[in-house]
Amino acid sequence: MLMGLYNYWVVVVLMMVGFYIVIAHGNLIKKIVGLSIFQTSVFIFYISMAKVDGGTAPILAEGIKQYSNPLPHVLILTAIVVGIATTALGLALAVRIKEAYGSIEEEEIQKKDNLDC
Amino acid sequence: MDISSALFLLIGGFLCISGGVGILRFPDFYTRMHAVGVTETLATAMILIGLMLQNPDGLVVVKLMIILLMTLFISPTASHALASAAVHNNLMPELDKKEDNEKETSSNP
Amino acid sequence: MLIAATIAILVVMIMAIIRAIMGPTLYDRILAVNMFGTKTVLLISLLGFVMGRPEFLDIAIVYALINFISVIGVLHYSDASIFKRSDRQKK
Amino acid sequence: MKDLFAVIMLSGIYGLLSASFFVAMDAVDVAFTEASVGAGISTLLMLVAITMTGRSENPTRHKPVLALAVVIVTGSLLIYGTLDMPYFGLAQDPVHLHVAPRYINDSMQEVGVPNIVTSVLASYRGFDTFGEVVVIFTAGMGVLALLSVAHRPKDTAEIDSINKSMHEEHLILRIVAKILIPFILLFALYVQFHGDFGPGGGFQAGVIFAAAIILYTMLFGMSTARRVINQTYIQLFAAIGVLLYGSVGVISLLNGKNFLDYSALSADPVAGQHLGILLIELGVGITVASVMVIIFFNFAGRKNDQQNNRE
Repeated sequence: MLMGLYNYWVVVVLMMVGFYIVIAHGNLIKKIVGLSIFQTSVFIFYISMAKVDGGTAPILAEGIKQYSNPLPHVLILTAIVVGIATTALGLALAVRIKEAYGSIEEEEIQKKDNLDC
Repeated sequence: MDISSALFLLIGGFLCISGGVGILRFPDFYTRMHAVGVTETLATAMILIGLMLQNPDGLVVVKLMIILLMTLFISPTASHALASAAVHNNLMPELDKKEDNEKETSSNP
Repeated sequence: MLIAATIAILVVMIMAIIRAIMGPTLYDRILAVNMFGTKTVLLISLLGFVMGRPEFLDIAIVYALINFISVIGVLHYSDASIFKRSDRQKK
Repeated sequence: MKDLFAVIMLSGIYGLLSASFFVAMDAVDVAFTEASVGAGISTLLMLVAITMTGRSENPTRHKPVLALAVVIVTGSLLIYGTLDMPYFGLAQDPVHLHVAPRYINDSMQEVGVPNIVTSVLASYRGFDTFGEVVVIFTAGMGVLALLSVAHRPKDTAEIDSINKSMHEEHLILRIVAKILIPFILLFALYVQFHGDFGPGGGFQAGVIFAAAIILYTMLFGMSTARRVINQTYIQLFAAIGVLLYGSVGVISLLNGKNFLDYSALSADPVAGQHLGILLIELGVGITVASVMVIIFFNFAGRKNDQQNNRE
């Protein structure tokens, strides 16, 4: 009866893909893409928890008894918009780093830092 | 009503699949775009009409009509923009593939 | 029949993803993404009917609009810029 | 994959896919948001960013064995942790037993809004949403601080000449856009005010509104858009949205109820709730739309500025 847990496994795999991109790649833009994959995996986790078998979307209508759980939806809805705002902030930082260092590769930035000291 | 709806949906599904085969199997960009551009609009229209016949009342049909109109406006325009961008940037059909690859790798902004 | 159409669309979406990954030129990728977006519009409207609550077609409308905007944006902010030539002529 | 452009295209597809997943999981409001954000705006912002930072990634020199090991260990630990989790989709899961039944059963009497997500978002959990709006506002201000360039007002005659020359080239795109943009704006307003009854609300409407303005900016040029939408006013609007939200809370404080308790706004508590939700959704919509426009304008303005400097 382990099959009932497959949604968590999908989430874990996605999360690890994002995590791997963040720690294994040196390019800042790619790190941000990785972060957004990680973020979306968390969204999927919450939304899949909210699903109830035989339930429908939590908008009240006549003749429907079973609704999915609305609370995770609220949390994720705001999280998505906040996520794009913070991603934009990250991208802005990357752009400024490119202007200041001439590169967005982690190793080259560190090299330049060491030269300056 | 049900039969006609099913017919429309089936035709739409078939057109979708043929477009998908086209985008995978055709040799160069322009032929692929031809495959997608031609099937996409018709398939969308077919499936949406099929859905309209499923539930012929009120707001749902109006919304489906809006989607249909939007698609009729948007997808040819997008195809046009894509094709003209490809032409402007000297992507040649098939024969000049080598030159085009060089351009791909060398063009860094 | 709804299920059959849904499955057809899912198959086509997989094909579009394959093209987006392989796609030798940039335009192939844009084309694949555009196609994927249109298929998503269809998928969402179909899913609404399959689940028996077809009131939520607003999402599909948003998709159709956003898809257009993102294609224009991609063309604008990439090497494939349709705006480049006019810049050059200006100079 | 070394080509960042392909990476971003694929992440756009990922956004589309996850949105269809949200529809399949009954989360229509979330799918709505993801549709307008994940597929459209975030792809665009990343594209603008890579045009400024370069399109290809350097090959990594060290082997990623250590990273892979860390990832596999963490992943297997997490999977081990899921073995105790409740099964997918059961109605008796602990998540569904606490607060949620109250929302589902009582929100119609207490708030009077059919869309439970909206009533939870705006009424029961108004505090959280206020926090989120402030975070969005702060992020917008951060982008503004990092990227803003003092732009010199250009000669209007020059703008007009550019416009004329471009008008001949992108005739079809521009005319279609001219037809579509009013519809998009109208649709954004529909989403804003229909949020009580169907999927939608301030967050989604704001993003759609901003998307329409972004479309205009891309097709008609930055300078024209700046003439239509004054940067100062947009910044002002971002603040006004947050202030509107906050002041609704303060008004209910002044009327002797708790912060953001809308039943203080009117004699009839349900009517008060309606008014309160309408007002704060409006605040959210204004803030989100103007922050998105600010972010996009600053990215695009930075890019134009770099190009001008290079010449």
